Amino acid sequence: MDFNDSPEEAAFRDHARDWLKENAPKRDTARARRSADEIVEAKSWQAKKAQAGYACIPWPKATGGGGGTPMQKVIFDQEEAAYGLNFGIFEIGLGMCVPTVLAFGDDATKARFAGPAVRGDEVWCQLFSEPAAGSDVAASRTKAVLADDGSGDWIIDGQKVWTSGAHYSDFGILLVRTDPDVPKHKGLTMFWIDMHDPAVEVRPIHQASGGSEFNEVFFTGLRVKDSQRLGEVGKGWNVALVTLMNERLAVGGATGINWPELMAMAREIPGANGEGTALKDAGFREKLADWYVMAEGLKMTRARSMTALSRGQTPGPEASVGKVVSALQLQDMASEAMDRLDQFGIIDDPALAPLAGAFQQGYFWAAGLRIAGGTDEILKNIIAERVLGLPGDIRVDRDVAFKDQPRGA
Amino acid sequence: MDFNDSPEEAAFRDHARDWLKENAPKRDTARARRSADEIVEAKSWQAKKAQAGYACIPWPKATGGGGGTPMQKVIFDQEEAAYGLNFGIFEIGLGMCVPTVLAFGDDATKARFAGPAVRGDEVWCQLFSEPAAGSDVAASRTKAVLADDGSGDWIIDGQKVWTSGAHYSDFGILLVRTDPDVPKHKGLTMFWIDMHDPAVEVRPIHQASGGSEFNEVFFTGLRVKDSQRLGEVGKGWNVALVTLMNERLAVGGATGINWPELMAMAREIPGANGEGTALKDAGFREKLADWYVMAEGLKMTRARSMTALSRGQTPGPEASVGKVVSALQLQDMASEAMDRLDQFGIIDDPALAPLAGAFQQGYFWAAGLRIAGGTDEILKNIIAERVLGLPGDIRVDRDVAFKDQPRGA
Amino acid sequence: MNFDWSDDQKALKGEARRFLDERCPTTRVRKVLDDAATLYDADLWKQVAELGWVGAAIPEEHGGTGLGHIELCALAEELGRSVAPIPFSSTVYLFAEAIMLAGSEAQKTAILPKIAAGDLIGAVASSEGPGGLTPGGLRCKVEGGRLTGEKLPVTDGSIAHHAIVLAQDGQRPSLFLVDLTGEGVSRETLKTLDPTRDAAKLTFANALAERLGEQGQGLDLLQRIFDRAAVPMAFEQVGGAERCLEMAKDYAMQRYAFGRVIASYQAIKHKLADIYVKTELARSNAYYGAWALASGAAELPTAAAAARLSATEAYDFAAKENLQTHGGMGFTWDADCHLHYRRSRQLGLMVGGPPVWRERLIGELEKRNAA
Amino acid sequence: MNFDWSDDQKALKGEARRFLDERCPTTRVRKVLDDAATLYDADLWKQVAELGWVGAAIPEEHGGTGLGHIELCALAEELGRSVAPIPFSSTVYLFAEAIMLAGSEAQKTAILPKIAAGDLIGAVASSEGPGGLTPGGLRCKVEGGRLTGEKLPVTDGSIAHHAIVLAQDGQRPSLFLVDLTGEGVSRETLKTLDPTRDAAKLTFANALAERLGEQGQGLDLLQRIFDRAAVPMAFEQVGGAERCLEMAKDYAMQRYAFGRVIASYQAIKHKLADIYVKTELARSNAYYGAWALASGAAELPTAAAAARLSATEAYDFAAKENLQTHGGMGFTWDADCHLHYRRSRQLGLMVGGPPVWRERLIGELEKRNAA
Repeated sequence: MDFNDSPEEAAFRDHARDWLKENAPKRDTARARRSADEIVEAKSWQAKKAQAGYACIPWPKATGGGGGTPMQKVIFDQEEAAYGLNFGIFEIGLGMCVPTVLAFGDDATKARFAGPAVRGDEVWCQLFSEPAAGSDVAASRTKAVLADDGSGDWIIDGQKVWTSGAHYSDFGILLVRTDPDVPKHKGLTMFWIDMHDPAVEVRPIHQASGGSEFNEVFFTGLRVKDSQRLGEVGKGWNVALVTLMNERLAVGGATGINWPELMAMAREIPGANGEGTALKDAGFREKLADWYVMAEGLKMTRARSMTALSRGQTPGPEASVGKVVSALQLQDMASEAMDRLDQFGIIDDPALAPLAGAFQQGYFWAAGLRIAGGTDEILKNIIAERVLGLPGDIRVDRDVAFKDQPRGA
Repeated sequence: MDFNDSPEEAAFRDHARDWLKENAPKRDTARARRSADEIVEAKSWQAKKAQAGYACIPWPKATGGGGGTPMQKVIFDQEEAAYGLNFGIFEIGLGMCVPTVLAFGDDATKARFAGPAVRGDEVWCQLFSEPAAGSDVAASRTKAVLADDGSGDWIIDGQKVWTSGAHYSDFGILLVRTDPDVPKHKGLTMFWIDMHDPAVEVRPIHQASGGSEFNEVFFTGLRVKDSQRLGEVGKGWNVALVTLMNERLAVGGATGINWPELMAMAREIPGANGEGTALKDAGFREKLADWYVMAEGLKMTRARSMTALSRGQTPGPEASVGKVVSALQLQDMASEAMDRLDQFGIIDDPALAPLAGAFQQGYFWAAGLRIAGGTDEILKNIIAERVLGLPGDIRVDRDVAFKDQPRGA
Repeated sequence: MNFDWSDDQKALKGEARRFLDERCPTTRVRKVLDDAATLYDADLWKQVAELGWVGAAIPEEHGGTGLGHIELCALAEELGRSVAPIPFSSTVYLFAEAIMLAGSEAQKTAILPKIAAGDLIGAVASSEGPGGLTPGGLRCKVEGGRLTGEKLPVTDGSIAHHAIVLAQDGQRPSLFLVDLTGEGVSRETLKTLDPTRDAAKLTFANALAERLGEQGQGLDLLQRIFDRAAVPMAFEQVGGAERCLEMAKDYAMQRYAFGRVIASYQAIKHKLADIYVKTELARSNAYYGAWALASGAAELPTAAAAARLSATEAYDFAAKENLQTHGGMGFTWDADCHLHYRRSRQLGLMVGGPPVWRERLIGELEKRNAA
Repeated sequence: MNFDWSDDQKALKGEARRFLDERCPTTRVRKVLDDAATLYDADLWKQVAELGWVGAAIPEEHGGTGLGHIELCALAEELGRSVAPIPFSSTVYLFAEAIMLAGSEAQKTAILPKIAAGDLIGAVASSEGPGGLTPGGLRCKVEGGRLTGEKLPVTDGSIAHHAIVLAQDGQRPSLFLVDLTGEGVSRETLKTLDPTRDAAKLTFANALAERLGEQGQGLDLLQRIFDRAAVPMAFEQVGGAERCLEMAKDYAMQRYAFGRVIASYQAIKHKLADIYVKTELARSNAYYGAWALASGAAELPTAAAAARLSATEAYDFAAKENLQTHGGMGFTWDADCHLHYRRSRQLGLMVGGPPVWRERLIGELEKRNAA
């Protein structure tokens, strides 16, 4: 039991390290995330990696990928992380959307999209969630009907929500309802769409936190060719399942605060009894210890999953514990840190608040993280059902035509 | 907002206090609970109270009760508590069983049983739970069939479990299945039975804790008269609901450890960092504070319920929060106290362990308390459904004949 | 036993709720939230003063309505429910209480009637930096009747006319009354997690300061003021928690997932039951605090601490799980969940966070046990 | 990256499980539980010694099998799963480790082969009373090679042949090796929460004591021994937690309430998911501990503390919620739930409870941070 690379892995790591040293651009991380410049920079770096075979490492070379192994991707990511170059804008496209296109598109479609996506020329987004279809994505109402001109084209109307990157994406995969007269899982179909079509309108969502990292996307008479269909008509749910399987892995752990930062803060503020620092305060020490243990547990769990990859296996069910633990832990840590800051804890001005307001931001970020990519409750259901094999919840919607299902406002 | 008696209540309290001073027996509380002597002593004290009108205070005088108010009972109980005379053996009978008999029995039955029960001459137990019918009491399988001699008598076979006081009880109320061909809530009937009948066998349950405070009760061809029936044939569930409504109130809060005891212990053992005492240990102080707040919250919630009684109203839904909070709290407190005792915490010899082993006993007692009289999970369902008005769980057993229901081993 | 609202108090609460439902819907709260230049709802403040709420616990001889502290708590619960964006807690629970507790007759006569009329907003300024107050950490000082130093955050510091300031005063700290409109006072509005309530940094440079209460008794007086304020604040928190439970329930009853309302899933049912349990415990502890405050009981320090801890726990939990129950919808600006998510932290930190109150509670219990 | 069992280790675990399923069903555990005169399962002890488990981490030159610590951890997980009533933790994780860590060559040669053969049961005696160990609280002392004082509880103290005892030794405590069959030693079996494991009070009256390790290094050595023992103990706890999850799942899948299996209710599903999550985190932390132990890494103190805290949390929780899932059935003596409810506390306290380990963890992290 060790953390060592195999000889092959070590050789790959050496090469990756040398290449990065030579090629990695200097990056001003203080600059605003996802600004226009940032996107240009990200695309240029992606192109460079693609040329060297370091983009989409496990994908076949024919697609433009590296023809390598999942473990090689992990190793490259580790080395790349040191340069602060983990641009997020390709994650959803290359992690979820394009693999779906590759799995369900025809040969022409695959040939058209794989290369530009790998090189970062084109960015993709995923259009599944709707206002009334969050945890229950199969309840999507955005509808597609065949155009009445006999062209075989589809006309799409409706709304999607919580779309990351819709405003800088070139294409998207879109789940729509093509038949409301059959039970809900059976009337869905998947398409790829052009996000620059004027019938597509992207509006940023004003989040509870005040920020706007996600979008609503509206479709008004959007016309798509039948050749844009991914999978059969009415089989959209099966296509979506393939996409979603990747999502749970992609959302990953909490970010924003880690325990060394907490420890640093604890060293700087007075203890609750007015003596010493909070770090010397046994009440806070015990909480710090518990958080450390949880964070280490998650880190070592990732090491187990990587071991599976390194051995050429699929990571086991332990990979599913990440977000359900880390999101709530982040909320607790942020709240507790504010408590220890006492009256001062309410201040969220980055110029005044400890760690530039990381606790106050983390308190909101955690609230979102507990919902995004599967709520705490849905993730526990998934662990109970898929990992432990317990029965599914009783379903009342399996055999009812979608149009006859009860629904909210 | 105050804790004062109304003038009438104050007058009643004075009388009760005077009477207790005059009449309360001295009790050796060190003696084993519920030993034979204890039962004799309890019965004699109950008789004395009955004579003075202090037994079953809110019951009509015609039944042998005091003809008073629920609040007067609360006041008497408070005053009586100071003498260590709160004998538990009548609680289930007078709290749940006899009220059921009074509500559903015919006049002869009521006349026969009320007086002796109030005077403590006869003790009652409740026979509802079965091995395969715990939270779901309506799944009872113990069956009663009409005797084939045309007498109208019923013959009962089956088993009940978790019966408190079955070994010293004279009578019991028994829920049985009289029709397995209808859905489960519709095929039940309630009877009162003679616990001294040779067809009734009582066996103590060996509990996980090692103790034996509960019993299994077996019925082998027990013959009862149709006049022993309480309520109509097939309406036993409605009768049981009346009994159970009283149970949730009767189980009450946790006992065994309170926070002053914890504080006393904390004063005596070293802190986790090897300095001072655990009471000076901020980690434990914070937990003590949280437990104190919870315990005070429960105490003050009881004061709110008593206020409703004092005003002649029914206590509000806040009365339902008691056990769901206190049982888990007891388990946490016991565990945490053992943790603070460190290696020594495993010792449960009353001669050596702090507070005569109260923490170790409490750890087991809490495990039972989280289950008895409604598990944590059932109680939360009850709060969600009856207090908050949320929908019931989906029921698959409503319309299926009992004999066709799926069931475990 | 009379441990609940009286009929009159219930009627008062009912009136308050009707008034606030009409005059303080969340659309009004959002005006303060969205407009950085609007630091509180001045119209609403005027109206509640006219209704006599601001002076509810101020004796009639000083211009108040003399209703009493129980009635003040009843109003507080309704204000908390409606997330009212007015300087009530600072002015009424803290500032006015401080004047009543420690002020000279002259100070009372000069100030209390103005408060009751809604003409004077007051603040109490104690914090100077991260972490709990410590005598050693206090850098504000008064020499020769002049105050120098910085205080932050000061709730309603941008809009208050007067502040009571904790400052070094020779050997030990005292409280001082400072006219914030006078010379030597500058203010800077702070960015906080809850923009529906004002907070400021106050900087004093030789500002005139008038001692309040005895010299050297500042920390002790401040603690007694915080004890008194913690009780109506706990009612605000209970009111907020109850509102969160209602919001979560209403949403869960109409939101469908997998063909049925999410309120029919045990994960949601038990979550709401947990909110209910915490809220009822907090309510019971708050009642006890109200009794102790109104009756002048010696138990006030422990009763106030229990009320505060219980209410902070309940409102924080209710606000978090209400947002969670709303799912993605709850994480939008348009949903009202974040108003409570913000206010619960504002109320939970304003007179000190749970760690210092736990310590205070156990310290008091130790004293009582030793006595 | 190779952070998991190797194929050989998996095979060893599989063999161990098959052996224990057959030779250590809970009916055998109950023999020790029910019979106060039977303090451990002597047959099983003999068998596991013959299989080489007792000497798994003892080098071949000292009579062991020299498999190593990772393999010992693999066996520990299986022993924990089966609630084995044998003096494995005391003899193997603590006593043998202590000899290997601090013993002279002569001590190693004299003792280790007997341990490996299953002929010597060993105990480590540190606690003298309630609460964590403190240098000041230590009353056992050695003068002129003779030990006087009391130790309790000592796991397997009634059945051990030798004990390593922490005692005052001039200025600072040392560890001492004591033959418990010699003169001046009396023992009294203690009543504990887990009667499937022995614990005793040892009383020493001028008993012969041979110093183990350097003089005055007793507390430091003991801590290092505890660090080493905490890792395989964490694997026992993980094994126990996993077994609880299986029991809870099996019961929930066949127990009906309201016409369907209770495993179909979210309250139960999410409870079992919670057990799973805690158990997997504990397993990951335990793996890291195993790596640190086997590789002699400087991170052992923090890795051991994290493994212990995580595993204690997981097993305690799993044992409690397994019993709860079983409902009334779980609260009977006949159901096996209480075996884990007892053992989880025994393992969680034996080398010190969570508070002292949390303190140790943070203390080590502070040192590392300062360095």
